[in-house]
Amino acid sequence: RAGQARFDEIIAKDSRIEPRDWMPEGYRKTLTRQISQHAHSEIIGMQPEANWITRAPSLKRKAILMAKVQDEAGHGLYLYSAAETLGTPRDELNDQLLSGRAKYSSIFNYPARTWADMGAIGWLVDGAAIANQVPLCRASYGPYGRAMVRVCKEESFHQRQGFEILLELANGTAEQKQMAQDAVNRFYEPSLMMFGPPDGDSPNSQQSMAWNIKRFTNDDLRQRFVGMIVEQVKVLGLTLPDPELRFDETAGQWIHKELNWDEFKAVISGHGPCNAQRLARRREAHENGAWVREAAAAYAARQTEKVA
Amino acid sequence: RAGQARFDEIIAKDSRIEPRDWMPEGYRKTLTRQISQHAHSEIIGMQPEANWITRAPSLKRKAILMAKVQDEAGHGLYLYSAAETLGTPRDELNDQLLSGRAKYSSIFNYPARTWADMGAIGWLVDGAAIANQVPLCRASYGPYGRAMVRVCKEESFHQRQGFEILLELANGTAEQKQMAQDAVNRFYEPSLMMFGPPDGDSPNSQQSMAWNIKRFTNDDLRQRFVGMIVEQVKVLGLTLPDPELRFDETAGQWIHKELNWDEFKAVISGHGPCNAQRLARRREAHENGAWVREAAAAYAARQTEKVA
Amino acid sequence: SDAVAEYALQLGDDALILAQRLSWWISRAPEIEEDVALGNIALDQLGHARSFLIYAGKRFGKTEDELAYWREEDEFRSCHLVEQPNGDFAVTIVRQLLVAVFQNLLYTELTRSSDETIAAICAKAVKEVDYHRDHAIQWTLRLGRGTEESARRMRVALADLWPYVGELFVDEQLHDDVGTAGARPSTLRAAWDEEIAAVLADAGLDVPQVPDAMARGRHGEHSEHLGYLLAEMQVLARKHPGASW
Amino acid sequence: SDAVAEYALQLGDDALILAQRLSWWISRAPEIEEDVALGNIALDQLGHARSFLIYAGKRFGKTEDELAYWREEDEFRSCHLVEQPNGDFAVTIVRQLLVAVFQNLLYTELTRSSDETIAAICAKAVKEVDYHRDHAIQWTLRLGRGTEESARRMRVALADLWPYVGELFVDEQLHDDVGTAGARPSTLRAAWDEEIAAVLADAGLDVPQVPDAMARGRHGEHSEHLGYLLAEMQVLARKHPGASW
Repeated sequence: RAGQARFDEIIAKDSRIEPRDWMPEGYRKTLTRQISQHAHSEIIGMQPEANWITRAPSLKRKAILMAKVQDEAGHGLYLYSAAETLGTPRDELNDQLLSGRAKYSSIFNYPARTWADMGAIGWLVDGAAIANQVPLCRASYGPYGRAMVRVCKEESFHQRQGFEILLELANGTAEQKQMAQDAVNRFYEPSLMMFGPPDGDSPNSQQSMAWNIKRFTNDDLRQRFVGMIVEQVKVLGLTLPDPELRFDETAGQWIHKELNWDEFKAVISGHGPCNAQRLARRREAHENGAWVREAAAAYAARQTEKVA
Repeated sequence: RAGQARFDEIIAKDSRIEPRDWMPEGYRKTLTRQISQHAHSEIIGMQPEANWITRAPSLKRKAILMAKVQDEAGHGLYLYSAAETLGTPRDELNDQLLSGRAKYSSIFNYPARTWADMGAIGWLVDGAAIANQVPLCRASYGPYGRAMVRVCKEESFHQRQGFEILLELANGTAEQKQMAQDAVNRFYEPSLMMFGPPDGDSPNSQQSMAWNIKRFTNDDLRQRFVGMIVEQVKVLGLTLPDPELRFDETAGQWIHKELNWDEFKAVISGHGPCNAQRLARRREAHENGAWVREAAAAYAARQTEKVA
Repeated sequence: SDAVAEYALQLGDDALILAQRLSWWISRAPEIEEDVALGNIALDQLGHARSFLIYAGKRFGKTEDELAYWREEDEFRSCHLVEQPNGDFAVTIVRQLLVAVFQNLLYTELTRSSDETIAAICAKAVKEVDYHRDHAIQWTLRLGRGTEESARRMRVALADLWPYVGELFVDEQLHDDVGTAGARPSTLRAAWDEEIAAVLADAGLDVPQVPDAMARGRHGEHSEHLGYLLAEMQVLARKHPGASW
Repeated sequence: SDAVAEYALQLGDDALILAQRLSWWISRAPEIEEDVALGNIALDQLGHARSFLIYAGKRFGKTEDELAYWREEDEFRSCHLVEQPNGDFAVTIVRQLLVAVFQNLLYTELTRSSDETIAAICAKAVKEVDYHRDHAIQWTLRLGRGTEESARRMRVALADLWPYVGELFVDEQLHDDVGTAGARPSTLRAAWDEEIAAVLADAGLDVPQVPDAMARGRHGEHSEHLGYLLAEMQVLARKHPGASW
């Protein structure tokens, strides 16, 4: 088939597939799933941070946090657009989320318990997201890669803001410092798990790499991330809750404690502290908004009629 | 007519009219209006106090306040029952309230701005209510009089609790004492207006007195009330916000400042700080509860069918 | 012992948070009879909370108000279920059903506590909780078998609250420490399941098949809702440290 | 002068409370585009609030955060309209319409303030508020002329919020004191009425005929809603006096 040949050629040249290009069904499906999961994560990911907007302890921090959560809605929007170019309409993607058929990043099923979590989420969760996403800016699917460029630019901004929150707390009162350390303690391990299971347990990675969607293995990305936060935590004057953490010169890699993959699987399969809450809240917003969307649609239809 | 004669005789003997007795239409209408207004006042009157239940500053006060607001719901219930014996069903009375056709005591259109208002409402508002209501225990309409007996017993309990709240505040910190004085300042004049316009301006009073519904004129009741609070405020160590207040020995009565009847009329006609809020909240509770009442009715109907 | 005091604190916190939630309904219920009924239940729960907190406070040298108003979020010991927002009336009723059946079993057990105070508090409380249970069951039937809409709302409420059931029955170190003064929650699960299943069957509702949430309220790790509840509950008391009311 | 600072405080408090209300919608809007739009508006209002509060604070020797987090309820100067709860989306849109048309007229006037700082803040703010106004008008049209249900909700929202309109246009002593640095609210009423009437007419909605409420937020006498809003907004800052964030 000419389509397949051309597709293979584009991939081989590390060039870009565009929406009108022919692509294998598996490629389309994998990307649709990945991009929409990513979009869902942005949308669900608004909730833990929205939890502190009304209580932010200074007006400056409130403004920064509002802007950040709003950016996430924006990311969601362009990621849904990118996913739509693959042929699945946003409504359907949204249904998949609300019905629990689609996944989103499991980290957002942890609660944001204190203000310091705004720091830890920015620093560790956005940090891990960036480590994951920077290589995706070169993903073979054009609309995805381009969306990621915008997303990454804003995310790195967010990460710096998260770091600043922690830095301020770590240099604040004893209680503030304690709050910061506690947040780091809670988010360290889940953030390391954001890269997914160890390479041996990640069956789909290989195909994604062959398609130039994924550029590095889960473990590679995790290594880079650990290397980064090990340095940064020193600046914060905090510690990572991992007594086993060290750089193994021989292996040339970071050794960290065994991650709790049982918990990871439990959270993914719905047992996290907030899975039910996150979905219920999203469903509620969707249902409460139904009459608004209907009204807007009715109005738009009438406007179109008038013009026609 | 025999009915009229018998009615007149009962009234003349200061005995009681019961639901099955014949009564003049005007008597029925006046009582229905008065009793239902009273019931509405209990129900709307829950709102200013409910405003502080979740924020009550001690668990003991929280319990007392919850019990009080709940008592008001109870009073509403037996007053609606009394009104129903006159032939108007509760749903219709409720419609009159929600549509704004029925009035309720205007005092509840003032906000409960601070915790001390729980004291001032108990002491002054319940105090004025009791002064109004004690004579109603002897009202010629049996079900009303009997309902008032129960209501008055609980109200005097409430009044004492309000007094205790103020007493505690007045003997507390400077801020607490200030809070108490401020509440008394705000509720003094509206509570005096609870007795209604001066006798010269109260055209319906005479008929109500002839029917043994009303026992004392508005001004008489106001006098008694003022006499009472003048003594009690001394115990509190607070002052009444009325520099003109004094007992005129010659006239044998209390002279108080000119009351702001313009404001009174404005509040009655919907301009109070909280009229819109109070009704909106009641309407909202009613509408949000519609599906519950429908379900309960459907279930009850089905149970009756089963039995039949 | 400290363990008994900790245990009393747990019992007290569940009741306190539930009372705070329920009290919101007073002046907002679907019918005035329910303003009265929910007010009664809230008042009972608040009464139980006070008894437990006074008892716990004796050990810790704190008053009930110091415990209620001056602890931070992570010092509370309430379970996530009682912290869940009121939602619509169906959510409140389902929460009541799940909690009241649990409390009824637990307090019944605790009337035989080796700690006399716990036993005495529960002996009094269990009669009231039995009414709460009955109230919730009656409404579950009415709403489950009322209209399509009411049944739909009950199904949503059940699915939304069920994840927080598991936490009620988790045995902790504290239950070892407290020994015969307390009751092992896991031992109550079978009776609870049976009773709930029977009520739901009567109401034409299914036992939800949804995963349990990881919930560690007993360790001070609360739902995101608790902070808001405490901010409101504590705001006035905290503006006036040391004041009496 | 003190009067100008007081005046800035009023302007700032309206914007601050409105921002706090609006920010609740972020993650709860009817469509994601509205999470973004309402978030933007909230952020603009917060920005204006900060400018005004920083300016007022200079006179009073207080930072923006001291003013936002450490004043008591009766020290706030917001009007009742911005304090009203979000309600459903219709209530939020109507509140936006009423406020944004007002702010747009007021800030336009204030770009000519004799006080340079007020003039400068308003010159920047007015462009943003013009967008808020446009956003509210577009939604008013959509909802007013959308479905029967949306029109019904808009009518309820208009009737519920209209009582708090009058307060916006009350001239106070402060307006005398502040002179040409400010604007007399009463002079804006005619233009406001005209514009609102036109929008409502376009949207097929009537101007409500409901009485004004006595509302004296400018004197620190607030709606019953403000206390709850402040309890939540201030809770964290107040737990850590003197801390920086």
